[in-house]
Amino acid sequence: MLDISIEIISIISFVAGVFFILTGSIGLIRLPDVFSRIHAAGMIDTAGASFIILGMILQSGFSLITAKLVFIGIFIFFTSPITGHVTANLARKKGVNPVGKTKGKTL
Amino acid sequence: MIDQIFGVWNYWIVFILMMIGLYIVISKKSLLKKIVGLAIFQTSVFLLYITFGKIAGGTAPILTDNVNEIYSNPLPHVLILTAIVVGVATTALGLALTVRINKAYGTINEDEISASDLVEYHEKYLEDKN
Amino acid sequence: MIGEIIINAFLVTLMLTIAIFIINTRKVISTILLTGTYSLVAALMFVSLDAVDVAFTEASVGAGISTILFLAALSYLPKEEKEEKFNLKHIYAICTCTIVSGLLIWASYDLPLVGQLENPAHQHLAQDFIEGSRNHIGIPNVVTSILASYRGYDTFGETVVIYTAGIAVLVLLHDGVSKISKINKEKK
Amino acid sequence: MFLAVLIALAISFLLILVRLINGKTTFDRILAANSIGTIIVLGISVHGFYMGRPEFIDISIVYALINFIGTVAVLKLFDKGTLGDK
Repeated sequence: MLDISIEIISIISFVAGVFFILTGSIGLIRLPDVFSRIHAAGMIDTAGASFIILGMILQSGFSLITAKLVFIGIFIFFTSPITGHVTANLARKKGVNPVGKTKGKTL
Repeated sequence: MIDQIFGVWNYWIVFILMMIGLYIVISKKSLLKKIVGLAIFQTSVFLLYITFGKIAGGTAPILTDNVNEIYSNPLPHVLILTAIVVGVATTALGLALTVRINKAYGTINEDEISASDLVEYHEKYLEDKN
Repeated sequence: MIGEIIINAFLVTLMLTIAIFIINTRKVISTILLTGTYSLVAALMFVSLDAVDVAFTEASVGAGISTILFLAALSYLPKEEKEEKFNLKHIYAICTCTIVSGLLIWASYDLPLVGQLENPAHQHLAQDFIEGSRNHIGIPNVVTSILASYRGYDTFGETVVIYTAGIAVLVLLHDGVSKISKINKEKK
Repeated sequence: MFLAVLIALAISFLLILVRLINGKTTFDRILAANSIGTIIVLGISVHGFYMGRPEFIDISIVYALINFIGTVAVLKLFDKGTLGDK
């Protein structure tokens, strides 16, 4: 019973992770400017990666692999927002302007 | 049939990658781009060697308790491990040369470098003549 | 088993795509980013071809240190390539490359298929090394035991090469004027 | 199941590669390169599970570190114009 429920939860988290990754990569193509694309990239790096790593943790049981996966998850979860922040900051500094409804407004 | 195609597909693409590296080295004028071309060529050679060592259904050559396990051939891995590190040393040397050339000539374009060399030779020739 | 061969074929085709796009980029920074991605895909390819140690080295050295070296060099170099018209030299280069790759592909029909157990490369030394690593040396990682013991001289030569390259880089990037002589000049 | 995840990762790799190749500004390219790094970290782990020997996740740890350091180095080069050695 426990085995089956763990299997089902891991499949659900895989599906969620794949959904977030595909959504993020489509957003990375479709969205209009750098600042909104950072949102899509953040989706891939945090939500998608975390859900897929959660699914793998559930599959692997309790072992050294679990610890390594947890390390990868924590590292990606904390470094990706830093990268996004620095990118947005620099893009603003170098004079890239947002397009669309926010055009011309100060941030 | 599909086995036949996929059995040689790796080799084909590796050869084409090799030729793309060679094309970049021959035809591009920027010295930095030439170093990138060398890197592509190197990686394709690594891939060729590692492909020779692969056995379908085998695992990585790290011993397990199972006696009947098939391991891929570890010998190409060792050779390529050495080659990768030497390749980075080559890249570093090439980049240092490029930086030095840029300091001396003010450009890293091949044509401009040989043009300024020609001008220098010509001036020297005129001086000697007088 | 067909699954892993299809994964290999997909990854190697991906590398080809990236390499084709590297040819025509003019901004140096995007060339460097594409080269880093190329190295990453190459390392994924090594993982799928069972070469775990090679993938480890390629990840840290090929994708990491090479990219940083390129960036460090780029800070001294012009940031954009000059545009160039398609001329006769390009046609010669394309002809050379096409002929050579045609010859290589023709020759590839004599190569054994990828991944067969009875390929000639697997017949001689590999089995001895694996058994020797289990029985004589006692390290589970066969690559380490070959690298450090059976072929230790190769590794020694590699160290010499890297040392020489390091000295050459230092000599090339040196100003030619040492700090002490500068200070002496200022005193005078 | 792992094969399905691998296929999805491959598709999203291709989609992000489009953005990496014809990004409008350099920042788009940097973002895309960072995302491709994440996709490859996940791909190596899932590939290990698919092949049945998931002991090689160390490689993905190295990738995650290298990816972060590389991206920050590119951004620093853009900001200051050097990597801090001039």
